[in-house]
Amino acid sequence: MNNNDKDNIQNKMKLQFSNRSENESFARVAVAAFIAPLDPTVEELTEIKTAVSEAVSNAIIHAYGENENEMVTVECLIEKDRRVVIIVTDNGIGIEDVELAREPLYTSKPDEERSGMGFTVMESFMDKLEVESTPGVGTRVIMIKKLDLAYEF
Amino acid sequence: MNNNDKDNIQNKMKLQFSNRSENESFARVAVAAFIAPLDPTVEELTEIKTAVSEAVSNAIIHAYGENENEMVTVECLIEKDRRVVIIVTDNGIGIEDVELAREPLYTSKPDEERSGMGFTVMESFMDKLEVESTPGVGTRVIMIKKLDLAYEF
Amino acid sequence: MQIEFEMTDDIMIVNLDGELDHHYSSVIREEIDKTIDTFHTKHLIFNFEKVSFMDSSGIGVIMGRYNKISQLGGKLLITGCSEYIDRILEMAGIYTIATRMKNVADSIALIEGDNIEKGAKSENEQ
Amino acid sequence: MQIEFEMTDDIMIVNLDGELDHHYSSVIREEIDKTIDTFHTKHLIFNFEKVSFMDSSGIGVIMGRYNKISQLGGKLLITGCSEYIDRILEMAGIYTIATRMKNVADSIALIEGDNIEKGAKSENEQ
Ligand SMILES: Nc1ncnc2c1ncn2[C@@H]1O[C@H](COP(=O)(O)OP(=O)(O)O)[C@@H](O)[C@H]1O
Ligand SMILES: Nc1ncnc2c1ncn2[C@@H]1O[C@H](COP(=O)(O)OP(=O)(O)O)[C@@H](O)[C@H]1O
Repeated sequence: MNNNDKDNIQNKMKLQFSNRSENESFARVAVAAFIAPLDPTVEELTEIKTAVSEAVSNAIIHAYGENENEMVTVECLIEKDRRVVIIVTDNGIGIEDVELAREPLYTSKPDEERSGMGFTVMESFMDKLEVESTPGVGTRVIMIKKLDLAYEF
Repeated sequence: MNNNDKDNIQNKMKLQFSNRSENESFARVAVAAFIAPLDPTVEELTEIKTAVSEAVSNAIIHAYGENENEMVTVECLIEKDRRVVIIVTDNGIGIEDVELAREPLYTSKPDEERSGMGFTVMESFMDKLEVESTPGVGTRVIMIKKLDLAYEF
Repeated sequence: MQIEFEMTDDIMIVNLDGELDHHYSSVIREEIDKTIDTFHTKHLIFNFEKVSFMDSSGIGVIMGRYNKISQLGGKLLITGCSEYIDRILEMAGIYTIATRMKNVADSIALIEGDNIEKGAKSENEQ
Repeated sequence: MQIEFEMTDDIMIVNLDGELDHHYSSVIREEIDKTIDTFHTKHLIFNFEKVSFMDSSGIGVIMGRYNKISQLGGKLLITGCSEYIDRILEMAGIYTIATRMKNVADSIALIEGDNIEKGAKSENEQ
């Protein structure tokens, strides 16, 4: 991150929590509360909460298996011009073939009734989705959404 | 923290955010969402949110002055037997005389209409309050509350 | 997330209430399957009217129930979705296997109308 | 946090709505002081009925307004507090400088009753 990026950032937070599925709802509520001062529309808020839920669930389901001692990280940056950047990171098993993983309906866990639509939902609900992953090291999902201008009365 | 403590912990999270007053509400919503699976009473939730608000406001007002580049940390541990531990940490100016600071109505900022009741409220709303502070290094506020048993139907 | 079942003949209405994510999906799944088995349900109506949040875990729940119900020759109907739950279901192609309905009453009518039609047909065939 | 003012003679009712913390307290403070000055308010009634959250920042807001109002010989009344806001105000001894009232109507009656009494008295003295 260069200095230029730093000047861009207006507010930021970083959240780390145990790898437990009950924290999925915690993560999306926390992100929603963090961006609340931007006064997002209900639609924007729902889209962001859904995308966060997808990325965090993936870390919990795929990255670490059932190991509850591991931690999931969610960062949120509010940049100039109402740009919201959300970064979800795990130090789990990683993804061998990111391109394949991002394909709609691809899942490595059909037996657990995963639909393979997680990345597709993130992509559709956010403006931009980047997935960086190294097998055995971990996965980082970066999502960006520019909020509409709030109406000032 | 020894191994015994570690086994006690059922769920934990760590939250870091910019030293901005709009994050006060974010911090208390996040803590409330984190402990929601314990099904606390409305009263317990209100008391915890108020205590978090006091500790976080103190970091923002007293520890760093107006420097928004600094970060405030809130940790929350859920331990066995519904014990909730909340730790608010800053790397700010610290407190010279903790005993004096904890006295009801003592404030170093009466001109900003601070009431000096922050620590008193934390103490009254939580079961236990510990304040560790080193001038020039920072302050750590540890608050503990044991939630009542939830009724199971 | 809360779940409530209503039975009408061989139709089961699944009323979901709250947030449907990965955390709750396994419980929801089990509850529905158990109830299908107990009541020998043929058709399933998912009522999403009170679902305030859903991510792609909901797709898996619906797909899995479709597989179960369709083996028994039953139908799967979905009603009460908010705009964005609809978008998620559409993305996954759920409406190619399940019918989207306006409300529960219409859903029941469709299934029972079908039954009558089929009955009439088989009568005609006699 | 939203704020709304109602005027009745020299009484100003401050209706607060939302969460009163350090972040909002400075705006709230300014708004109230500006409005007191503009309308030459003498008495102040704080209505907390719609305040869903308050921490000790609220104490500072009330204390500061008391200092301003009492210089003008006015009274400060507080109404509509939830149980735990009451606990915070009690801890700080706010009810030694302000009167806790059941509702806004009673608060106005108390202030106006005072005025009448005083008026009657001065008539007697003549
Ligand atoms: N954080 C992660 N760590 C390891 N593998 C992952 C992670 N996220 C996604 N994957 C892989 O990518 C696949 C596709 O993910 P996704 O589109 O979210 O669908 P689903 O979660 O329903 O399987 C997953 O099945 C999994 O194999
Ligand atoms: N995190 C902190 N860093 C530095 N000083 C602090 C911190 N928290 C509290 N203090 C000191 O302790 C005093 C009392 O705090 P408190 O009881 O919360 O009252 P208030 O915030 O209204 O002043 C403060 O006025 C300040 O001087």
